[in-house]
Amino acid sequence: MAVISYREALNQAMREEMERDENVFIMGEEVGHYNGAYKVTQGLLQRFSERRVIDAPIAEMGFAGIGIGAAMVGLRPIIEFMTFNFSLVAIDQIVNNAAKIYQMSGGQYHIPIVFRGPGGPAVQVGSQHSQSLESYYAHVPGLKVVMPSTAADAKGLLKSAIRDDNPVVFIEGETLYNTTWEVPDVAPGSPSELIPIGKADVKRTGKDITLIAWSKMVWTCLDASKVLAEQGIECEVVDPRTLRPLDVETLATSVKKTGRCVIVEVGWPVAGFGAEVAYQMQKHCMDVLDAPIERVTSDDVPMPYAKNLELEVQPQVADVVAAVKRALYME
Amino acid sequence: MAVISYREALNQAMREEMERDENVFIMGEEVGHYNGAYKVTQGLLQRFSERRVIDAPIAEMGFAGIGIGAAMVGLRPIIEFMTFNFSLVAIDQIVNNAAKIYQMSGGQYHIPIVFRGPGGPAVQVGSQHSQSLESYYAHVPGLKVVMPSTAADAKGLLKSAIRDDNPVVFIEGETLYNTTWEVPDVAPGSPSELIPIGKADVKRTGKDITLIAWSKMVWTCLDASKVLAEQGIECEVVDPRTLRPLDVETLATSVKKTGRCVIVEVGWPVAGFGAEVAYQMQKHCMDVLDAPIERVTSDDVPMPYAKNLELEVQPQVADVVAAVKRALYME
Amino acid sequence: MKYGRAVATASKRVEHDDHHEYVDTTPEELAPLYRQMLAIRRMEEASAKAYSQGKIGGFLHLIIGQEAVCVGATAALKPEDYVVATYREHGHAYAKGVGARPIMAELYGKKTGCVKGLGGSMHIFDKATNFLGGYGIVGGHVPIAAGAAFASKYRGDKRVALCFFGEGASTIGGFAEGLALAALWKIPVVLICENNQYSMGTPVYRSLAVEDVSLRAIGHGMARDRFDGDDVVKVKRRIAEAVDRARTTNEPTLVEVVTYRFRGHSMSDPGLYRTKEEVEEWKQRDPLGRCRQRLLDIGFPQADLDAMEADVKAEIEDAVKFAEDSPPADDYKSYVIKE
Amino acid sequence: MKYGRAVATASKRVEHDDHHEYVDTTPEELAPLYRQMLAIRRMEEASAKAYSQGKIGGFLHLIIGQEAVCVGATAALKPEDYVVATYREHGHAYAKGVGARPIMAELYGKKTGCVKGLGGSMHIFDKATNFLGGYGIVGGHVPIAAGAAFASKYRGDKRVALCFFGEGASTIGGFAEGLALAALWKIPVVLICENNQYSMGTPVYRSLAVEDVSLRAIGHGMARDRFDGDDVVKVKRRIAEAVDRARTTNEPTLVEVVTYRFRGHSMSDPGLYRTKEEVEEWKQRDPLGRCRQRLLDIGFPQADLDAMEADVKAEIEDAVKFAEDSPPADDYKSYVIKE
Ligand SMILES: Cc1ncc(C[n+]2csc(CCOP(=O)(O)OP(=O)(O)O)c2C)c(N)n1
Ligand SMILES: Cc1ncc(C[n+]2csc(CCOP(=O)(O)OP(=O)(O)O)c2C)c(N)n1
Ligand SMILES: [Mg+2]
Ligand SMILES: [Mg+2]
Repeated sequence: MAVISYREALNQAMREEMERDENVFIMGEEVGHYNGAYKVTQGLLQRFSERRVIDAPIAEMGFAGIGIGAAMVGLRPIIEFMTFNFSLVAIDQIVNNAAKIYQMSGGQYHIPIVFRGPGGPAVQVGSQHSQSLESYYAHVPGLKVVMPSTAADAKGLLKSAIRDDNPVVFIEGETLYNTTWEVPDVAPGSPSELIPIGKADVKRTGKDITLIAWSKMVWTCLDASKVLAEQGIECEVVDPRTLRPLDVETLATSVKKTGRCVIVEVGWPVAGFGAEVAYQMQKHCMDVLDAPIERVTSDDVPMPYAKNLELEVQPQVADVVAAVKRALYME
Repeated sequence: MAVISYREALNQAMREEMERDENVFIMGEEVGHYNGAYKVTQGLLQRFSERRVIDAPIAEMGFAGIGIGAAMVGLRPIIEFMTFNFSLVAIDQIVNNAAKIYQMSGGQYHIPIVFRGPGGPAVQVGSQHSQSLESYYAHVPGLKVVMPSTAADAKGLLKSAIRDDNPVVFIEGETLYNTTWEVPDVAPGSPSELIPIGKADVKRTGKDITLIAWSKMVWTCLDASKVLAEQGIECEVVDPRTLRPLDVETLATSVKKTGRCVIVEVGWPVAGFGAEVAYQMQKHCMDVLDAPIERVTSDDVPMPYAKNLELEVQPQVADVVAAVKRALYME
Repeated sequence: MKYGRAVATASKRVEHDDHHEYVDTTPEELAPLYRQMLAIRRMEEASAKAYSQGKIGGFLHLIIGQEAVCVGATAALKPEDYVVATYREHGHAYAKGVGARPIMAELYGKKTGCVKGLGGSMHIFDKATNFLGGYGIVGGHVPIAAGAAFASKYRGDKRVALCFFGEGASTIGGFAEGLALAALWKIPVVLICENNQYSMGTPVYRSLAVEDVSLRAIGHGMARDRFDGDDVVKVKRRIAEAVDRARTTNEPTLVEVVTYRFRGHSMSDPGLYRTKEEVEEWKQRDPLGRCRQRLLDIGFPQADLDAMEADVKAEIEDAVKFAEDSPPADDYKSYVIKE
Repeated sequence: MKYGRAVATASKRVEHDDHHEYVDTTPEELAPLYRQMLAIRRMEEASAKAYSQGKIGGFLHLIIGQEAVCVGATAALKPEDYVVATYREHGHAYAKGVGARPIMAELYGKKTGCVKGLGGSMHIFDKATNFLGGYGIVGGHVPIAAGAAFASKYRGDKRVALCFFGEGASTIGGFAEGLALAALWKIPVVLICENNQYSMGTPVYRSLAVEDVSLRAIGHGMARDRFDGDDVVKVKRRIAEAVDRARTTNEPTLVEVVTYRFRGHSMSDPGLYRTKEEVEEWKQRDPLGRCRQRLLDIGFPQADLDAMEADVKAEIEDAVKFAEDSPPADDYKSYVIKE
C-alpha cells in the first residue's frame, strides 16, 4: 500500500479516468496552466492538453451549465469549483438542470457529471469563503453527494463518481489536501479500484458510543476517540462518506450496537445535514437509544476571520469529548 | 374582524408600511404595471408611483443585490421574487451578502430587507417551478425565515418583517393566496398590528398528538385533524410560522403534552427543515416521547407535471392520518 | 478602438420596417415551411382550447404570431444539430421533428407524452430529433446549449446548436455568461433572441436600456445579426448564414429576430398591458397569413393548399384524440437516479 | 443602427501606449495623491512582511503596482460618496479615508480592526468614510454598489457610488446584471474595471474574447471610457468626468483602467505564469515612481518630499505597532442578528 496525500489521490483518480475514457474532461478556473488553485489538477494539462483540461474564466453558472449540456450529449465532464463557496452562483444549474433533466426528459437524457472542489471552512478566509453547503446538495433528489475524509476514499469514490451516470456533487475537505492515508495498490482496471457510492465506512470500532462524522470532522472524531480511549471510553466512528444516498443501515447498525450517538459536523447547526442523520437515527434506533442524540456543530454564526475566534466557532476535539460525556451522562 | 384573503393581507401589510415609512419600496418582476404575477402588489404602483414600486427586468441576482446595497445605506427594500424557485439564481446575494454584511462589517452596516414571494409547489408547473427551499434559507445565520399559513399571520408577520433590521426571507404559500381568514381590525399604528417573528402559534389544541406544520401544510393538518377527531383522536396543530429563529419552546411544550409528534412538510425529505424540527423535538422531549417522531413529506423526487402524479407526490390528508395512526401504534 | 471615451450613443428605440421585402423562394421550399407553421398554429389553438376545458394544467405559453422564427431557423439545420428552447417551445419541438401526438399527449399529462407526462408544456424533450428540451428558468438554458455545441467541437462532429430565448432573458446572468464563454471558446452555437416586444407584461422599453439585443455581441467580438421575423424564408436564410459560420469555423453568432406574440404571456394572462390597436397592427403582418399569400403568389396551386390545410387539420385532430385517449401518466419514480 | 448583420470585427488584442503623456497638474494637487499612493505601497509591504511572519492569515491580496487607480479615482469623490470594492481593497479603503491603524489591525485579526477582526483582509468596511466594503465573491458586489447609488437617486441626495472590480470579474453574471440595471434605471454609479492583465494565473487573452471590457457598455447605451492607470492625475480627471456625469444626470459609466499588479494574485501565489521580463517592463512604468519623479519635475522641493516620505514611514510603522499591541478579537456573536 502506498501512503499518498488526499490531493494526490484525487489527482490520480482523475488522471486514470481520463486515460480510460476519452469523454472525460475537466473544466474550471485555474485547473490547467496554474495546475489548480489547490494543485489538485497538477500535471493534467500537460498530459491531456487544452482540449481536455480547460481553464475557465470566472463564470461558474456558465461553465457548470456548459458541463451539463455536454453531459446531455454524452461527454463526462468534471467541473471544478475553485471552492464550493462559489457554487452558490451556479446552484441553479445544479438543482434545476443537472438534478432534474433526467426526470424532465422522461428518462431520455441523463447527466453524467461531477461537480467537485473543496468545501467547508479553510483557515482565516472569512465568512464568504468558509461554509459547508452539503445540506443544500443533499436536499435535492437527482443528485448524489460524496464527501470523502481520507485519501483512499477520495480516490475510490472520485473514480466511482466519474463513472456514475448521475450528477455527483463531490465535496473535498479544504484542509485535508495534505493529509495522507494508505491507498491500496490496485491497477487501473481492477474492480477494487472503485469504492461504491452510498456505502458508509466504520473508521474506528468501539462499543460505547457511535460518532457519526464526515470529511474533516472524521479526523476530529478520531482524535477525540483517542482522548476518550485513555479514559476507558471506546468510540465507534462511522463515516457515511456519501451523504446522498445515505447508508442508513450501516449507521443504524452501529447506533443499535452502542445505544448512543453523537453527530459531528463542521457546518451550521440549523437544518444542517446532521439534523437529517439525527432524524434517521432516532427513527431507526429509538428503542435502543440510551440518551438523546447529540449534535456537535459549528456555532450558528458567519465565520469570523480572527484565528482564535475561528477555532472557537468550529468543533474541536474538546467539544466532541464533552458531547460524548454528556451522552454518557458523565457530566 | 374582517375576513380577508391571504393575498389581500399581504397587500395591506405592504401598503400600510409604505404609508408609514418613506424608505420602504418594492422591487421585482411585474410588481408594478402588471400588479404582480399573483396580484399581491395590486394597486401599489398607482398609490406610490414608479419611484417606490419598481418593475425589474429578469435579473434576480442583480435586483436582489441592488436591494442589499440600498438597505446598507438606509432604505428598507421589499424584493419580490416572482416565485422562490427563481431565488436560486440570487441565493448567493442572500447567503453571502445579505446574511453576512452585518457580521463582516463588524456591526457597522445592517441590512433591513425583505425577500418575499410564493414558494412551495403550485399546480402542475413541473419540477423547475415546484420546490420548497425553506431549509436553504433556514440554514443560514444572519437571516430570519418566515412562512405564514393564514391571512392574519401573513399580515402581522409581513409588517414585522418590513420593520425588522435584519434580512427576512418571507415565503408565501403559492396555493394559499385565495384562502381567507379572520384578520383583527387594528388601526395602523396600534401595537397589536404586528405579530412577532419567532413565535409559534397553536392552530388547534388537542391532547393526543402534536402535528407540526407550516405554510400550506397547516391546512392539510387541520383537515386531517377533523377526520381524526371523528375517530376520537384529538390532534394539536402547531405552526412555527417562523422557521428561523424557531420557537422550540412552544413546539416542545406541545410535544411534551401529547407525547407524540408528526412533522408535516411539503418539501423534499432529505435534509428538509422537518429534520431540524425532529432533531429539536427528540432532544427536548426524548423522555416523554411515546413513539419515534414521524415526518410526512413529499416524495423524494423532482415534481412531475401530471396532476395525478403531482397529488401522489405531495402529502395529502390521508397521508397525515396514516402517520398519526402509526405514531399512535394504531396500525 | 484603442483608448477612448464615449458617451452613450445608441438610440433607445430601434425601428424595424422592412416587413414588406420578400426573400426569393420557390413553392418547393416554401410549402413545407408553411405547412409547419400552420400545424404549429393549429396545435397551439387546440392546446388553448384544451386548457380552457381544464384538460391541460399549469402554465401554457403559446407562440402564436412567432411561428416563422422557430420554423425558419430550424429549417437551416441538419437533423443531427441540436435545439435548446424555453418554456415557450411547442413550436420549436414540432419544427425539429417532434410529432404533434407526443407533444399534445405531454400537455395532457399522459403516459404517451414525449416525456411521459413528467414535464408538461414547459419541458418537452426528444432525443430522437436532438431536441434538448424546453427550460423554465429564464436564461439558464443558454449555457446548456453552449455545452452541447462544446461537445460537438470536442468530438469534431460538426453539429451546431441553436438556442432560443426571449429578449427578457437578455438581462440575466445565465445569458451573459453563456454568451461570453461561447465567444471566448469559439463554440458553434447560434444564440437566437426572439424579441417579441414583451417579457410577460413588460414592454422592451421598460426592460432594456437599448432595444437592440444583438449589440451585446460587440463586447465579445461575436458576429451578430438582427432582422424581422415575419418572412419565414428570410429567417431561414439569415439563420443559415450563422449556422454555416458555426459549422465551418465554430464561431458563434448572436441573432435577434424581431417578432410579436399575439396571445398573452401564458393562458392566464389577459394581456391588458397593450392596446388592441397594437396587437391588430402586428396581426396585419401575421407571418402565417403572409406566407400563405406568398405561396399563392409564387404559383402554389390553391387546390394543393386546400389539401395541405385539410391534412394539417386532420393531423392536429388526431393528436388531440390521441392525447385524450391515452392512459394517464403513472410513473414518477423511475427517472430520478439512473441505475 | 437599425437592422444589419456583422461578423466580428473587434480585434483581439488591444494595445495601450499613451503611458508617457502626463496630464497637467500642480504640486498642490499631486503631492497628497503621491502621499496616499506611497502610504498604500508601504502599508501593503508591511502587511506582506507580517504575513510571512505568520501574523496575518488567510488570503492577502496586494495592490502594489495599481495604487494610482484607487487613489486617483477616489480623489474624484466627495466624502459622502460611496466606494465598493473587492477582496483587493486595502488601498481603496485607505484612499477613501480609512486609517492605516484600523486596516492593519484588521489584517492582524485584532479587536481594534476596522471590523473588529471579523472580516480580515477581504472584508474591510468603514461607515464613517462611506466605504461600503470589500467583497469576496467575484462580481457579487457590483449590484450592491448599484444599490447604494440607487438609494442616492431615490433620496435625491446626489451621492455617487464607485465600484471597483477586476477584468476577470467581467465575465460573471453579477457584473452583467449590475451593468444592465444601472444602464436601464440610470443609476449614478461608476463601474471601474481595474484591468491588471490577470485573473489569478489567467492572462486576459485567455479569459476575454475581446480585451476591451469597456466595450460592454455599448450593448446598454452606457457611457464608457478606457485609459491607462499609470498617471494618478489622469485617473482622477477621467474618473471625475464619469462622477460628474453620474452626479448631474444619474448616468452610469463603465470605465476600464489598464494597470498591472506587481505581486502574485495573493501571497500564496508565486506568479509563475508570467516572465520576469514582463513584470520588469511594467515596473518601468511604476505609477508610484512616475508620480514621484513628476512631483520633483514640477517643482515640489526634495526636502518636502523627504519629509513626507519619513512621515509615511512613521505612519505605517505606527499602524503596525498598533496592530501588534492591540488585544485579540474576542466577540463573534454580537453581529449576527441586530436586535
Ligand atoms: C430566473 C427566472 N425569473 C423569472 C421567471 C418568470 N418568467 C417566466 S417567463 C418570463 C418572461 C420572459 O420574457 P422573454 O425572455 O422575453 O420571453 P417570452 O416569454 O417573451 O418568450 C418571466 C419573468 C423565470 N421563469 N425565471
Ligand atoms: C464567484 C467567484 N469565483 C471564483 C473566485 C476565486 N477568485 C478570487 S479572485 C479571482 C480572480 C479575479 O480576477 P480579477 O477579477 O481580474 O481581479 P484581480 O484579482 O486581478 O484584482 C478568482 C478566480 C471568487 N472569489 N468568486
Ligand atoms: Mg419576450
Ligand atoms: Mg485582474
